[in-house]
Amino acid sequence: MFEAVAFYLFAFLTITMFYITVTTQQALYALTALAAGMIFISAFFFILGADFLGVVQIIVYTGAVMALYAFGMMFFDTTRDVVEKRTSPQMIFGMSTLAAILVVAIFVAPIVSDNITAFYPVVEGVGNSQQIGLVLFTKYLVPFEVAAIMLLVAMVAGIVLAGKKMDRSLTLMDCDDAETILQENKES
Amino acid sequence: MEMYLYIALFAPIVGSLFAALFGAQPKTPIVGYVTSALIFTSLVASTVLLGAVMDGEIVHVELMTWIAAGDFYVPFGFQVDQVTVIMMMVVTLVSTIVHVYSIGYMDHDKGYNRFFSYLSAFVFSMMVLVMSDNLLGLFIGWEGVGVCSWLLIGFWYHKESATWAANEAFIMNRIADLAMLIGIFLTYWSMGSVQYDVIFAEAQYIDHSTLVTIGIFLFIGAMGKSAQFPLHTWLADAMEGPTPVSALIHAATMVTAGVYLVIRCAPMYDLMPEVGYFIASLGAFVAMFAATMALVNRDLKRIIAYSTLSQLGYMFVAAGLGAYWVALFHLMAHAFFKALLFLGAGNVMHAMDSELDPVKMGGLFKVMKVTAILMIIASVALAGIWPLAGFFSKDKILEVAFSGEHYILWGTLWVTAGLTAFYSFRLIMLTFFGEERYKNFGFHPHEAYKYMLYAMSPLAVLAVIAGWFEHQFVDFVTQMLPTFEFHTHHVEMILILVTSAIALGGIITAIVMYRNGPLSTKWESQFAYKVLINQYYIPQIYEKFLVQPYRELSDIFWKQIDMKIVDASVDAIATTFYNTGEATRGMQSGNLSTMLKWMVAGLVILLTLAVAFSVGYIAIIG
Amino acid sequence: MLQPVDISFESLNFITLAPMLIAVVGALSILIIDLIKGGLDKTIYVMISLLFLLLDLGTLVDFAGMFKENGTMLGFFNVILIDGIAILGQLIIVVASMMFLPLALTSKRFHEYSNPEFFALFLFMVAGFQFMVSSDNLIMIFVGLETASLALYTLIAMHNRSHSFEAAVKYFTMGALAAGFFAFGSMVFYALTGSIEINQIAVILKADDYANIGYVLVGTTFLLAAFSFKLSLVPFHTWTPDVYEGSSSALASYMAIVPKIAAFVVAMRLFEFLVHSGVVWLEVMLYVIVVLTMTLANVWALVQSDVKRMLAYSSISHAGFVMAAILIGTTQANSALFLYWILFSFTNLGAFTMLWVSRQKDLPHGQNSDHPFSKFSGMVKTMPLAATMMALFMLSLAGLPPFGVFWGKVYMLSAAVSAEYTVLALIMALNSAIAAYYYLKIIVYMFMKEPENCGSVYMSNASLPLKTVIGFSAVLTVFAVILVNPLLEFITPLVYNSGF
Amino acid sequence: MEITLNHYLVLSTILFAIGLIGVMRRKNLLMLFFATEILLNSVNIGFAAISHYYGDLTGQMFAFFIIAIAASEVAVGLGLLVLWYKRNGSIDLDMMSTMKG
Amino acid sequence: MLEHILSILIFFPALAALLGFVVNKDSIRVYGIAVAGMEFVLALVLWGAYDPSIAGMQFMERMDLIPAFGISYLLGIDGISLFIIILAAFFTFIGIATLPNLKNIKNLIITLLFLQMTMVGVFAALDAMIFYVFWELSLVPMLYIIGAWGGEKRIYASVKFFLYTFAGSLVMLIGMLFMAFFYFQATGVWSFSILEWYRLVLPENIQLWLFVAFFFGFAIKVPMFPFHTWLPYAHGQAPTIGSVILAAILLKMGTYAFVRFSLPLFPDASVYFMFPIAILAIIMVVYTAMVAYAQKDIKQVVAYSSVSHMGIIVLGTFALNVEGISGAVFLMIAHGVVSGALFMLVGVFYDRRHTKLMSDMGGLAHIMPHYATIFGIMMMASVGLPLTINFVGEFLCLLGFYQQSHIFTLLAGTAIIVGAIYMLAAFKKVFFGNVVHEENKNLPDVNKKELFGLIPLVMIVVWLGVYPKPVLGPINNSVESIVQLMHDKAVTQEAKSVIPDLTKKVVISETIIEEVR
Repeated sequence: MFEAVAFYLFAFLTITMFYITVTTQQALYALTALAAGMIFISAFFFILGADFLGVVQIIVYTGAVMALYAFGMMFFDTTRDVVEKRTSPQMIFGMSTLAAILVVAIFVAPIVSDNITAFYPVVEGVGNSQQIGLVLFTKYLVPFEVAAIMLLVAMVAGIVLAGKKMDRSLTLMDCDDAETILQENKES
Repeated sequence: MEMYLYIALFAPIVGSLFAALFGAQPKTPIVGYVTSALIFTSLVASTVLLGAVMDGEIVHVELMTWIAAGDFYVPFGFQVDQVTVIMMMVVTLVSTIVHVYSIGYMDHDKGYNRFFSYLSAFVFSMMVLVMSDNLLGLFIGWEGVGVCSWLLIGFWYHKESATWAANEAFIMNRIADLAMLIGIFLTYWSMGSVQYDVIFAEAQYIDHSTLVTIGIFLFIGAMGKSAQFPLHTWLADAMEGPTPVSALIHAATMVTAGVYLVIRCAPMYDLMPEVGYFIASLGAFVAMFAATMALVNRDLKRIIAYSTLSQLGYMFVAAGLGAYWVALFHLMAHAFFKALLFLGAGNVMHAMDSELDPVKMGGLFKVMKVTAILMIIASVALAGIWPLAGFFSKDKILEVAFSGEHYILWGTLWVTAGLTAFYSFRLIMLTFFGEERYKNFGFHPHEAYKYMLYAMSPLAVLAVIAGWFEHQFVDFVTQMLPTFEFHTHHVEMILILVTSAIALGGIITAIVMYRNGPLSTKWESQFAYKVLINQYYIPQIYEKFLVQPYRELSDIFWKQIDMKIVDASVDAIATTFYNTGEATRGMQSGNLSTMLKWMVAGLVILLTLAVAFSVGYIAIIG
Repeated sequence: MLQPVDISFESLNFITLAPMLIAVVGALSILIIDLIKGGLDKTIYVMISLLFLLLDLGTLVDFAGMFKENGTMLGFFNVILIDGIAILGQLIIVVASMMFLPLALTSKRFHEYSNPEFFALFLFMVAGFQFMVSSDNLIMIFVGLETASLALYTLIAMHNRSHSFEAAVKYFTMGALAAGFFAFGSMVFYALTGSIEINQIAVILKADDYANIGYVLVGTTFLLAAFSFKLSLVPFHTWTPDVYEGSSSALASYMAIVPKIAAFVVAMRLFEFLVHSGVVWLEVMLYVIVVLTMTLANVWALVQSDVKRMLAYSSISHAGFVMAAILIGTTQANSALFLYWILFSFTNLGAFTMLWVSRQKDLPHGQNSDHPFSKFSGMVKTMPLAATMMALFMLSLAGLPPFGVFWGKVYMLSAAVSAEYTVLALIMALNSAIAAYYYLKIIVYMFMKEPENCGSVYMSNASLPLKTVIGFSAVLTVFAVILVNPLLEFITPLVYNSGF
Repeated sequence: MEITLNHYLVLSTILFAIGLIGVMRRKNLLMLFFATEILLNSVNIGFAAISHYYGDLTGQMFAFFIIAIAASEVAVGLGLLVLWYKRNGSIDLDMMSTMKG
Repeated sequence: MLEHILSILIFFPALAALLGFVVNKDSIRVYGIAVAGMEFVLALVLWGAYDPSIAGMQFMERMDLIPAFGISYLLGIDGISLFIIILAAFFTFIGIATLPNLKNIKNLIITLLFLQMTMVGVFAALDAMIFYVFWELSLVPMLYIIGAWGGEKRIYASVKFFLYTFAGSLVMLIGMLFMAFFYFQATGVWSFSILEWYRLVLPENIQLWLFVAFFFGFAIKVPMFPFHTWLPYAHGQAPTIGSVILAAILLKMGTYAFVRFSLPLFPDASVYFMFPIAILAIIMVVYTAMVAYAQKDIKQVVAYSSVSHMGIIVLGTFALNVEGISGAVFLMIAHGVVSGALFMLVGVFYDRRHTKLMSDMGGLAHIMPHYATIFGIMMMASVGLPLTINFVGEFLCLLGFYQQSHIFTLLAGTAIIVGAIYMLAAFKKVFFGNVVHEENKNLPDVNKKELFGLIPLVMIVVWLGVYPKPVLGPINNSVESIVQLMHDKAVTQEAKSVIPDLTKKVVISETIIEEVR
């Protein structure tokens, strides 16, 4: 019973929050709603016993991602109302609703299968993080490392793209200017 | 003897090629002499061959393979037998005379060399036609004479009418040639060969209906060459060519090729009398039909051309009724007097600056005595007055018709004989006698060169005496051709008298009617006159219902169907693709929002189909 | 309590990871070199990258040999799966990457090549793609894909002009949406089978006899949408022309080959068993998508006025053509896919490099895009050899024998014919005819019109390495017929032994 | 009233649909990125739920990697945005259609 | 050398073309003439070495190219292809020799040499894929020739030409792949060798489909009605040399392919489609002849006349007996010579006055008598005068088809009438009458260079018209073996009865014939 109440409550909250996120005119509202939605999602994770995931969700999303977005918002000066040209909202909502209805129509049916076995079963009595750690560093070691590389890529990319070097484009300069710039870079 | 055969055959082409060497140059007198000499050589060789054949030797040679594919095999084979040698004699003799005559006639023409080249080429083609030992070889000559005729009719190619007539002649002949080809095809596929000896031997064993079909198709071929109705219009128009050409090609030789074909295929036509009767009927009809057109015409050469047409009709009557030797006999006699008549007309034209309307002449007898006499001889011969050549041959044809109890044919021919005499002497009277009307038009006629007249004289002699050798002729050719049983001995004299009477009657009527020059123009408004002068409106009908529709249809085919339907539909496919591209490139608006919407739309479409499918699937599987 | 984990080092099959690691190490070393000594010339980075890729290639070739003996190799708890198509995929990725690198050595300066990060990211990207193709684990595929994609977005943007930013943002945003699709699709399959390994999924689905058809289809739909985006199939293709136009020609040529082959390999793993499972829907959908992609892309290419954009649409069309192989699903078809892509890559490289060497920094007055058709007017009169080369590549792309792409096309059509997809084969063939029109268009401009500029513009960016690349591509394109047999003999067993 | 896996899947779907609305509707790029976060998060719920109901950790792993991917995407995406903004002074995506056709 | 003479014939011009890039612009003409001349001599050597008594393939060469897919470099010629190869070499030679002064002549000559490679390749190839390669490759040089040296609408014309034929041959390619697949099914190995395919007996329904697929490729190339509309444009816009080669050689690829592929591979389908194709052929003959009559441009007349004559060739091919097919093959040569010559003749006037409209001509016989004479001879050959080359072919075609259908032959036979109509009408407009245009009054007659090209053609026209045996003999031998093969392979009773049995001659059919399941 508790589970049901919690589910519906958080479901309602998440849906509302996310709905606000995608509809509000205020960027700040959107950001706040998104952050709230993320937190409510982490609640689901806790309900579902994925404690580690819940923590990560709060830290990464509500902490890091939101901070990044907040920074971005300040940078882009979008704290004021965002004026967006509306183009056929009916179509947008229609399509999304249709997609949702279609998928829901399928998803209301229970999955019938005798063949589902847990390949990495949850072991009772062991902490979630511990189990995750074990799987992560055995089975998913390689993806984990690749994810590390991915984050490195993202970091390098972020630095390169937002960095100062991109301010002056060698592509658009004629050759002489480009050489000078390169010279300067070399000296610095 | 083979050598003589080759000489007879190839001498003309050598002459032609020799002349062609000088083709583009102005007059080179030697060309005329050389070609004439070579044709004469051919004549001599033919005479030698005649002697050989008279001795009973049939010369047959095979020069080389021509076409061999699958089972089809045709060589260049030549054969000189009784019929051939008669034809060769006629052809080479008339050609020689015409060549010599042309040296004078074409004297001032800048196409002198070209003319002789064409003329000799024609003789060669004609020789191939008559000498070939198979149908396809005959077809070579057949087409060859067609081309030479085209070249010669259109000799004065700056004249629109001449080129038009040339093309008309060629195309009309082609129509008939198609039928002839079909006949040849059928011959091959039913008898396995196109060699005369094979097919004549085989003919009696094959299906009769097939044989009849072959006969009809070959005869249609003959109709074209011999200008039988309804393919006759080209002959009158062909008079646009130089007169020697008319004499040689359109009177003496080429046009008789059709008759020759029927005579040559006598063994086949003998097996199908129904076709023969059709040939005879058509011949009789054309004889009458052409003669009526000749009655009123006001063009010297056209009158003679219609007369030729009419006489060809006679020949076909004979050939169709199985009297092949009679047909051949008339062919020969006709060649002599008709060539003579044409050459005479040529002299008149020469004298009158190419004027052809006899109404504008009159009284020329005074200035052109020899020509006039020659032409009168020819006309008398044509009219069939004893003892000239025409009498013997024509009379025999009437006899043949009567003997076969084809009284309608006989009657037609009998009337035609009168008409023939009438228009011949109408021509003579208008041209040579009566008032000297030419003075009103400022002409200064003069007699032709002497040697032209000398050249014509052998023809005159032959026109007179040819008929006297009837018996020898019969004996000679019936060695090969079937003899004809006459059943008319009891009425023979009566027939002769009746025929001669109407001929004489025609002559006298003409003389009386035209003794004072042309008739008054009053009757020109009469219906009969209009029909006749307009050649029964047949050229107009052809123009209106064949030529024009063809032209218009061609235009429609090109502009409406080819361009607007066939081509446009191809282009339409291309433009459809292109336009689809133009119309839908807006999908790529460059706006990110739109792009994302497209992605979601794609997803939704896929989902819809997926769900629809799974619902359907579950409904079916349960 | 958890059991202690006991893993022998051998069971990890470390070797399976070697090629990707080499690339990663290469990338890292470039970053480190840059740290130690900045301002080095681009040539050194090009060469370092080349060397590492060469090493990478060497390992792969070694692999190919090992594979012939051992068959499929698993490594790292079965996350890494090296089978024939993985090897082929990696080989194509690495070789195409190696051919891309010399294109950095232009005579003019372009922004990206002056940054060592470019090369590092490039190598990371290669590693990402390599990871992507050599696994049947959806997580691994996803992570590899994202690594590569994120790097690629950056590489596009690093060209550093307005168009390239626009291209990168568009690509990125749509990529994020596609990532969502991928994740959702994976989730559905996970829900269905409790596994995220494709082989496992296949086994379980088969055991269930596809009882939850609705779930299967929804999952397939999402994955199909995600891969359609990567493979630029209609209607998920909209990014392609813009991104190609925005990025440098060199990178465009790269994008036309490498990300797609990686996606093809994964698509082959994913959809092949579904197509063969008797799920008619997928077959029909793929059929429709393939036909639409080929035809519409061609139709749009017809109306383009910029050569590069035209080539972008043409590459969409080619992708659609090749996608047919996955629909057909026979060994021959799958071999044809690789053969086609290998042969296509040479020609494609040549064509884009021709554009690359004629890239001007300042557009002349009245010219709106980098490579409008009119730029090539009368090229044969000013630069006959270059024009001939360009014509050669175009004819090859059009599928004219005996040039490279033709053989791929023939083999693919033959596969279609042999699997009795007659109508599909006809549509494929006729699409080649439509395509010929726009390829001819540039030939028409080059050979049949009068020149509008002096010829120097066509070589404004040329350098020896670029010319070498062009010459190399041209030679391979012309003499492709010699390559076909060795390639087929190499590809077919690999594909066959991988079970495709 | 038991909460089954289907409930979670439906919830996940609804959230995904909301994310789609955002993706299609937003013209401000930053806010568009929010929507993509929603997409990925909705999937995470699904994974966690499946993981829970099947007693299998794989789902959680997937969710974990999705979070990592989402984070990386934010970094790159913001980097691109910064670049675009510096050049154009706007992050309205309607401004961004210089290439089309 | 003789073992590889076909390869030499194919690749010598291509190699020479590559080297030609180096040759100086001013010397390129002589270089071109020399190369084409050598090629022609080589072709004559080929003829000399050819043994006319053997019906099968000679000078076979084989090299595996893609054994995994059954593609090999397989060459060989028989009587059917031999003469077209010689003709190709000959026309390239005189074509280059008589080239007028055009811009960019270097490119033109190099292109022509490449074209020569493809032409020889098509007729020498015995592997379907190699055949296809050359077949398609031949489009490219022609595209360039029309597009770069053509008239006003040259680009439209050249692209249309290319795309149309390209589209058609792609359908043919599908057919080839099917054929290879059936061969694979029957034998377990891939092969594209035509000779191997000959051994395959296919069920009738499969034959029908494959026949249709091949038909598209061939019919567009021929071009058969209603796929012919690219031709008038191509001819109308192409420079003289382009038209000459297009008409003389390239069109023959289509009809040659019918003989090489369609007939022996699908005998039952050939019988099945005989009458539909005959109807198309008759439409081609009559309809296009009428369209030709309506033309105002002399070159279009000749172009449409080509279509008309190709109709006869198609008809002869589908006579399915030795007479018809031999005639068709012979007519290919004949039409090549004659239409090539006619296009050259049109070019002669065009070079002088830069117009092809007949209204701009008239009375030319006065000014250019030699020109008129040669034109006249060629025209007469074109209308099928006996003792000219065309007659032999046309006669045999019609003769052959007469066995199959009387009425159709009669209809097709109208070719000799309608052909005469448009040709004579055109000749009259061009040469007869008085000279009405002042500009025409001082035109020079054909010069030596042009005569160099035209005189040999006239000689061939007459020589082969009078004595076709040297050419017809080998053709006949090879055709007989094909017909016998068709008879042996035919599945249905109907086909067996339609295709004659020539068991007196021992042919390829000795080899094992395998059944497809």
